[in-house]
Amino acid sequence: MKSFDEFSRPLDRISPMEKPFRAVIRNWVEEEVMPYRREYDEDWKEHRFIEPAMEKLCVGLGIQKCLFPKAFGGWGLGESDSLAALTYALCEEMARGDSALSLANLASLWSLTTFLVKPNINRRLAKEIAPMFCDTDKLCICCQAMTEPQGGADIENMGLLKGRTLRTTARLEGDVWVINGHKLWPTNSGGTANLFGVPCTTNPGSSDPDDFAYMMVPAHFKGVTQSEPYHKAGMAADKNGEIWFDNVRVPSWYRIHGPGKDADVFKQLISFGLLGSVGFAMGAMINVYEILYDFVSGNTYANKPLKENDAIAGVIGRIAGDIDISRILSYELVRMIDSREKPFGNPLSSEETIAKARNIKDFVSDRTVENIGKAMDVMGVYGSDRIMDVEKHYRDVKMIQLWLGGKQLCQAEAARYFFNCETL
Amino acid sequence: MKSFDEFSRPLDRISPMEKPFRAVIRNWVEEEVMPYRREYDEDWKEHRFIEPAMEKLCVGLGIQKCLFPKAFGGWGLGESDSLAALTYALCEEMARGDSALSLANLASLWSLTTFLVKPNINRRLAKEIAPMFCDTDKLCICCQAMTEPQGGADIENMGLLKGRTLRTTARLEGDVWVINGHKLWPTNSGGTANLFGVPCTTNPGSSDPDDFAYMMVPAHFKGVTQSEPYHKAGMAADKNGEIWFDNVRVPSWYRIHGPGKDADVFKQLISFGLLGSVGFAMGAMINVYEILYDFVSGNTYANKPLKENDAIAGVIGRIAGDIDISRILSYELVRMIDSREKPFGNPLSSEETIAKARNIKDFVSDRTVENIGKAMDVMGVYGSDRIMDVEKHYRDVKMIQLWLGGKQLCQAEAARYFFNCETL
Amino acid sequence: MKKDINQLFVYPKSWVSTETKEIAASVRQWANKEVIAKRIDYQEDYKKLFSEARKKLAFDIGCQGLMLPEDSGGFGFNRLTDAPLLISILKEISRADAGIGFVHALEYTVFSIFAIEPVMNPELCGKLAPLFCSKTLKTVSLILPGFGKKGIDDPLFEGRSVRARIQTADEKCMLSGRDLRPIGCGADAALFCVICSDANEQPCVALVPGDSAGITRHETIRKTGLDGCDNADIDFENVQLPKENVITRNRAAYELYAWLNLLLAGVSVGACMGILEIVSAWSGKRIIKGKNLLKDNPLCAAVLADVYEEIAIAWLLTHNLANSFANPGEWGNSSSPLIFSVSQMLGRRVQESAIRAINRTMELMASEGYATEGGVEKMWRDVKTIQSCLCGPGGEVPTKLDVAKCIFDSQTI
Amino acid sequence: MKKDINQLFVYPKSWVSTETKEIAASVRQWANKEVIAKRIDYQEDYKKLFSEARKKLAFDIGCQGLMLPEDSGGFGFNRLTDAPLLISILKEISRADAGIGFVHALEYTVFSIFAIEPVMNPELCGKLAPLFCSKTLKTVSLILPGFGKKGIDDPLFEGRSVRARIQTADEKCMLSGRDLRPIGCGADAALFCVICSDANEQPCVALVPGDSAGITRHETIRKTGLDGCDNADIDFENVQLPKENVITRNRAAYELYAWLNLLLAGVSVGACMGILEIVSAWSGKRIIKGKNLLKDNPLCAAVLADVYEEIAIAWLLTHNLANSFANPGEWGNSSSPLIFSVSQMLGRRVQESAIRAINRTMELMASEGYATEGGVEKMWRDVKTIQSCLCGPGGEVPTKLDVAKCIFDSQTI
Repeated sequence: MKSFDEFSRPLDRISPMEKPFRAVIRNWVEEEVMPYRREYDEDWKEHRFIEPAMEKLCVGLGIQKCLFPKAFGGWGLGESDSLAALTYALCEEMARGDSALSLANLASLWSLTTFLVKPNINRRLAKEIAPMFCDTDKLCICCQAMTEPQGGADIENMGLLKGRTLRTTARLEGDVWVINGHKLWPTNSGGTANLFGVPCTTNPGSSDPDDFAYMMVPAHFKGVTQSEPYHKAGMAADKNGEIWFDNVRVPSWYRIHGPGKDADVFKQLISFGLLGSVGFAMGAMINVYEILYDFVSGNTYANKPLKENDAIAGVIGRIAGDIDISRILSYELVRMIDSREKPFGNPLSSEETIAKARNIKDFVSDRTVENIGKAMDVMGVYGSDRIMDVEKHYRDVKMIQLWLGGKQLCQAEAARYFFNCETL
Repeated sequence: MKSFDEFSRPLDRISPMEKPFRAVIRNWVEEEVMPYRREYDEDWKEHRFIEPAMEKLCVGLGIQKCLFPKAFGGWGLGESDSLAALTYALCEEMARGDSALSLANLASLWSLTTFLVKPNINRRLAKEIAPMFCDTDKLCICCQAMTEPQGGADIENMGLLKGRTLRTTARLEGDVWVINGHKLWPTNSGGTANLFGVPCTTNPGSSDPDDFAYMMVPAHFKGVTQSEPYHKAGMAADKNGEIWFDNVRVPSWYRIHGPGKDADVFKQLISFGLLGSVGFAMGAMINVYEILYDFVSGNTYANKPLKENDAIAGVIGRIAGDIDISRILSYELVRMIDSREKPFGNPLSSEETIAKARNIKDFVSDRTVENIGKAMDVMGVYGSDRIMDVEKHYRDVKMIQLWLGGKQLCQAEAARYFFNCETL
Repeated sequence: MKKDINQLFVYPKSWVSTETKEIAASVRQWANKEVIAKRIDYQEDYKKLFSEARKKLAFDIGCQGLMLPEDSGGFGFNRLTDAPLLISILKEISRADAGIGFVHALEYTVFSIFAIEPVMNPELCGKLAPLFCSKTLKTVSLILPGFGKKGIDDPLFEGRSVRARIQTADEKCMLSGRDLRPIGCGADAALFCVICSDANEQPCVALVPGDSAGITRHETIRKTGLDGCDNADIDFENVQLPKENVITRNRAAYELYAWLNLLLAGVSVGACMGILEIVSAWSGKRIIKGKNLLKDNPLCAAVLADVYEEIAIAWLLTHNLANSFANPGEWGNSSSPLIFSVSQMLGRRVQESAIRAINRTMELMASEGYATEGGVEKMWRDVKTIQSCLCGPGGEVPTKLDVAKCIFDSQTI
Repeated sequence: MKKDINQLFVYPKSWVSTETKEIAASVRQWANKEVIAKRIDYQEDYKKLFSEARKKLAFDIGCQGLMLPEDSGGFGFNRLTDAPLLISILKEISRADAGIGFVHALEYTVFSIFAIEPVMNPELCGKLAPLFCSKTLKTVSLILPGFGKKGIDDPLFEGRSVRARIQTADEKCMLSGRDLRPIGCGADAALFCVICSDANEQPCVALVPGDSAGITRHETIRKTGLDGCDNADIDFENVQLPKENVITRNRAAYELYAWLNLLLAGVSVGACMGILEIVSAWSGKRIIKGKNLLKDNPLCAAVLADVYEEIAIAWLLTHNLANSFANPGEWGNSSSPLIFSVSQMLGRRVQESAIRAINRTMELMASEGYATEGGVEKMWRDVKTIQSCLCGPGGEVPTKLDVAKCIFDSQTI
C-alpha cells in the first residue's frame, strides 16, 4: 500500500469536489494542528492553541459559512447532493489531526443542519442567522444543547421516549418564546458557543411530537448562562459545561419549523451525529495507522522489524484490516444520508436509517477503541507516551463510543428495528 | 424490518436481473432443499437426497451452463458486467438452504472461471468442454483440485510461495501433457466430479510463474482415480476425498492459457473463492436470523418474549447488526470484482484486491462463526437440536473460516499489503 | 505430546489428593486403552464402542455410583471435599470422550443434592442407589427451568419458566408437565431429576424413576454432539411419587445449577486436554511454507499459545470452583446466592474458553480439524452442545442477571 | 456500595492470613481518609496531595521498605509466603490511587530478586535498604529489555533486545546504554534495576543507585496515566558499579518478569475495586427511560454483571498467581520457564480483564465516566498505561511466544 489514501473508498461515486476539499483540509491540519496538538491537553480551559487553529479553519477557510445558502453569503452545501460525503471527508481529515477539533467544528454545523439542509431549509431563519456566520471575520460557533441533567441519553432515545422526559420548556407569549431549562455537557458549551440549538417541550411530560420544539437561541440573549468547562480524559478541543436558560425570550420564528416537523428534523440530527462520529473515529484510526506503520518498520523484535514477525504481522494486519472494513462501512453511512432524497434512499428519520446508522456507528467506534488500544500495546512502553501521538487518540476516541446514547442505545435501536421489538 | 431482504444492499447498483434470478433460486430452495436438508447429514456418502436437488438446479434450471458463451449453448454470464453480483446472489440464496450445496455448485463453476470469464476466455477450450455441461440432460460437475497432501494452504499462498511447493507435475510430450500427482480435499472430489481443474508445475521447485500450469482434466481419463469421501463435522453436500493422477494424458490445449497467464488467472481464482465464501456465510446467517426471529418472538424469559428483554435484545441486536455489516462488506467485495475491468477497478490478481478481499472474507466468516454460535446459545437446550436448523449452519460455516488458507493466511496477506511486509 | 499434560498446568497441587491422583491415573489408563488407542475404530463404530468403553469405566473402574454412600452400595465419595476428585475424574474421562464424561456429570450433579454430606438423605439413597450400583449402564436426566411460551404465565425460577408442576395430597405427590426438554439423556434415563413448582409456585426438586407410570418419552433428538447420549423430550402425566422423592429443601434447585456448572466445566476442560495433545502432536509434524514446522512459525505458535492459554485458564477456574465446593467455610456455601451466581459465571467462562480453544485449534488444523478422523471435530461438537445446554433462555443473559441481582441488588430484572 | 467489597469475591480465604487482613485494613483506612474522602480536592491539586498521601502511606503505615529484611531496617515481609500480603496491600492502595500502587509495585518487584528468601542477599540489602528505610519518599525504576532498532543486532533476552551492556574488570563493573525507556519512575528513581547483557551476551541484572556518576535523565515524559509517577529515558555512560550490584544468578531476569506481572496485577485489580464501588453507587442512583434505576434495567444490569465478572476473574487469577509464588513446591518456582510464561500470561489476562471492566463501566456511565470528577477516567488511564508497559515489543506477541516455547517446544521464534 502506497499511502493511507488506499483504504477502501467508493471511488466511482465520490464527488469531484472531494479531492481538492480534502487537500485543503489536510494542508490546514499539517500546518495548524500537527505542530501544536501535543499541547492541547493542557489547553483544555484556555484554548490558546486551539482557538486560533479553529479560527483559521472556520473564518480563514470559511468553513463556518458552508451550510448557508449562497444567497445569504454561504457556500450552499446544505443544498448539495454530496453534503454527507463532504462532511464525512471534513470530519475524517480533521480528526486525523485531532478528533476534538473535528467534533467542535461538526457540532457547530450540526445544529445548523436543522434549518439549512434540504429539504428542510427555513430561509427566513437562515437569513436572520447568516450574518453571524457569513458576514464576519470572527469565529462563530454553534452548540446543540441537547442533554439534560436527568436521564443522560434519554433525549436521543426518540424512538421510545418521544421527548417525554424533556424538562426544558418553551412557552409562547405573543410573538416570543420564553425558554427555561438546564442543559448539560453539549459540545461547544463551557463558554464557546455564540448560538444554541435547544430541544425543548411546549408541554412537559407529553410524548406528542407536536409538543416537541427546537429553538435557536443566541448566547448573548438575556437569561443565558454558561458554566466553566469540565475537565475530561481527552477531547480537550471540545469544551463541555452546563447551560441555564432562565426566562430567555426569543422571537417566535427562532423555532426552526414548528409542531411535528421539529421532532422529525431532530431525529434526522441523530443521523448526522452518527456520520460525524464515524468520521472522527476513522480519522483517528488512519492517523494511528500512519504512526504504527513507521513504528513497526523501524523497531525490532528478535532483531527483525516488528512487521516482519509473522505473529506481530497478524496483530497489525488485523488492525489495518479493521480500518479498511470500517472505512467501507463509513462510506455506506455516507451513501445512506446522501441518498435520502433519491430513488433508493430512505428518509433520515426512518427507523431503518436510524437503526442501520446506529449499528454502523456502534461497530466502528468499538473497533476504533479496541484497535487504538491494541496499537498502544504493540508500542509497549512507548504506547502511553504523548510524543507518539497514539495515546491521545486513545483517550479521545473513547468519547465517540459513549455519546449519542452510547452503546446501549445503539444496541436497543438495532434490536428494535431488526426484531420489531415493541417495549424496548 | 419487514423481511430479511431489508438487510443492506446497494439497491442503486444492483442489476435488474438480480431480483428475478434470486426469486428462481429461492423458489428452488423452498421446494428442493428446505424439506430435505435435515437428512443431509446422514446422506454424506450416498447423496441420495443431495444429488437430485443439485440436478434440478444445475440441469433443470440450467445453472451448470451459465458461464459458457452463448455461442456454445451457455448463458454467457462469463461475459456479464454483473458476474460477481449474480454469483454472489446465487451463493447466498442457496446457502440460506444449505451452504454445502451452495459450495458444491460454486466450486463446480469456480474452476471454469479460469477460461470462461472475460478477459480470460479461451474459446477453443470453451468449445471443447461446453458439450459436457450445455448439451446434456445429466448433472456435470467440475472440481478445482488444488490442495496437496503436504503443506495444506501453501498452494493458496501464491504471494509468497509462487507455486514453489507444488508437487503435481505436467510434462509435455508432443501434443500431450502428462500429469502426475496427488491432490487432497477439494470440493466435489470423493467421486462427484466429471472434470478437474488442476494446478501443477512444469518444473518442480520453481517459483517462476511461467512454470505454473493449470490443466483441465476430465475425470474419466485414464490414470485418474478418486477415493471415497471423508466424513466431516458438516457440509455433507460437499464430498471431499483424494485424487491421484497417474500418467494422465490430456491434449495440450487443455492447459487453460499458457506460461505466465495460468499463474495470473489462478490468483484471480482466489478472489472468486473469497466471493463465494462470503456468499455462503451470508446465506447461512440470514437463515439463522429468520429462525432466531421466530424463536425470540415466541419463547419467553420472565414471561416476556425473549426479544422484549432489554439484555437479550442487546445480544440478538448485535447478531442482526453484524449480519447487516457483513452484508455491506460482502457487496463491497462484489463491487471490487465486478469493477475489475472498469475505470475505478483493479485487476483481480493485484495485491490490493487480494488483500482486501481476504480481509473481508476473514472478517465475515469470523462474524458468522461467532454469531451462529451465539444464536445457538440464545436457544439454550434447543440450540443443538437439528430440528431448529441452526446447529447445522454452525457445523457448516466453520469450514468457510478454515478453507482457502484459513485465518492465518488471510492475516498474513492483509499485513503484507497494508504494511508492505517483505518476508512474511 | 512429549510432556505429561498434567505438568503443563499451574494450580495448587495440594488441591488434588493422592487418592484422587490414583483414581485419575486408572481412568487415564482406561482412556488410553479403550478409546484413544482405538480412535479410528471408535469413530467408525461409535455406538457400539461407546457403550463398551462406558461399561468398562462404569464397572471395572467403578465410575457409576462412585459418589453414592458406601452403605448404599456406592464407593462413598460423597463428601463435599470430594468435589476435586469428581472433576479430576470427569476430566480424565472427557479427555477421551466428552459424551461419557457428560453422562457421569449429570449423574453426579443429581446425586449431589441428596447423596452428599451434609445434605445426605439416607432414605432416598437407599431407594435410588441400587439402580446405579447394579452392573447395568444407567443414565440420569436433568430437567431445568427454561423457556416459556408467549402468552403463558409460568411460575418462575430466577426468571426461567418452571413448566413442571407438583401437587401434593396426603403422602403422595403428582408430577405433570409437557414437552419438557432435559439437559440430556432423556431417552434412556433411569432417573429423572426435575425442578418443578409446588402449589405456592416455589421451586422444588422431584426425583422420578424412569419406569414410573405416566412418563412419555418423545422421539430421540438428533443433535450437534454428545452422540452417545440420547436425549428426548418428556411428558409427565400425573406421575405419582412418594413424598420423599420431592426435595423441598430451601435452595436445592440452586445447588443443582452450581453443581451442574462445576461438573460440566470438568467435562469440557477434559475434552480440551485431549485437544491439546492432538494439536501439540500435529503442530510438531506439520510443515508449512515448504520448510518449517508449524509450531516454529511465530503466527502459528501464537495461536498454539492461545489454545493453551484458554485451556489453562479454564483448568484453573474449574479447580478453583471445585475447591470452593470442597471448602464452603472458606468460599461460601454452594447454595448461597453468591456461589449460585459465581458458579454459573465461572461455568460459562470455562465453556467459552473451551470453545475458543477448540475453535483456534481448528483454525490451525484446517481440514484436519474438521474431518472426523482428526478427532477434533467431535470434541468441538460435544463442547458446543454442552455450552448451549448450560445457557438459559437468551444465552448468557440469565446468568448475568443472576450476578447483577446478587452483586448490585438489581431488582425487577 | 452497601456490601463490603471483599465479601463479593470468591477465593480461598485461607490464602489471606489474619496478619495480612489487619495490614490491608489499615491501608484501607488510609485510602478512605487520605484519598477517597478528598476525591475532588485530590483531583484538582493532584501533585501535592498525591505526595502527601504517599508519605502517610509510606511512613505512617510503613509501605515503603515493607519487604526489606528487618535487620536492614525494613518490616521483614520478605518471604515468598508474603506474596499474598503484597498483592493484598497493593490492591488496597490502588483502590484509591493506582499511581501510588504502581510506585510500590516497582519497588517490591525489584526487591524480590535480592531481598526475599531464599535468594536474599544480605550484602546488597545492607547497602540498598537504608535508602528506603529513611523517612524520605523514594522510587525505584525498572529497565527491561524491549525494542531494538532496525539494522542493529542486539543481544536478545527471549527475543527482546537487551540494550544495556555490562563490562566487568577486576572488582568493578561498567554499565552503558543509551535512550533506555524504564517501565516507570525514571525521572526520580533512587535505584535503577536494569536487565543488561554481559560480555557473553547473557542477561544479568544491575542495581544502580540513582545518584551514580554517568547517569543522564532525559526530560520527563508526558503520558496517558500514572500522573504522579514521573518517568524519563535514561542514559548510562560507563556507570561504575561494585561487582555485587550485578546479579548474575541464573534466571534472575525471569523472576523480575514474573514478579512484575504479579504485582501489577494486584495494582490493576485494586483499581477495579475502586471502579466497582463507583459504578455500583452510580447505578443505584441514576434513572433512565424517565423511570427506572439503571441497575434495574436488564441491559444495564447485564453490563454491570460484565464489569463484576471481569474483576472477579482478575481477582481470582491474581490470588492464584500469588499463591503460586508463595508455594513454589506446589506450583513450580517463580524462575522456572513454566511460571515465567504463565505469570506473563495470567498477568496479561488480568490487565485485559481490568481494562475491559473499566471500559464497560465507562460505557454505562458515559460522560460521567469520561469526566475527571467521576473518578473513573483516571483509573482507566492508569490501568491502560500499566497494560501497555507490560506488553513487550509487538504487544501480546512476546508473551505468547514465551508460552509456545515452554509448552509446545517451539523453536526459532
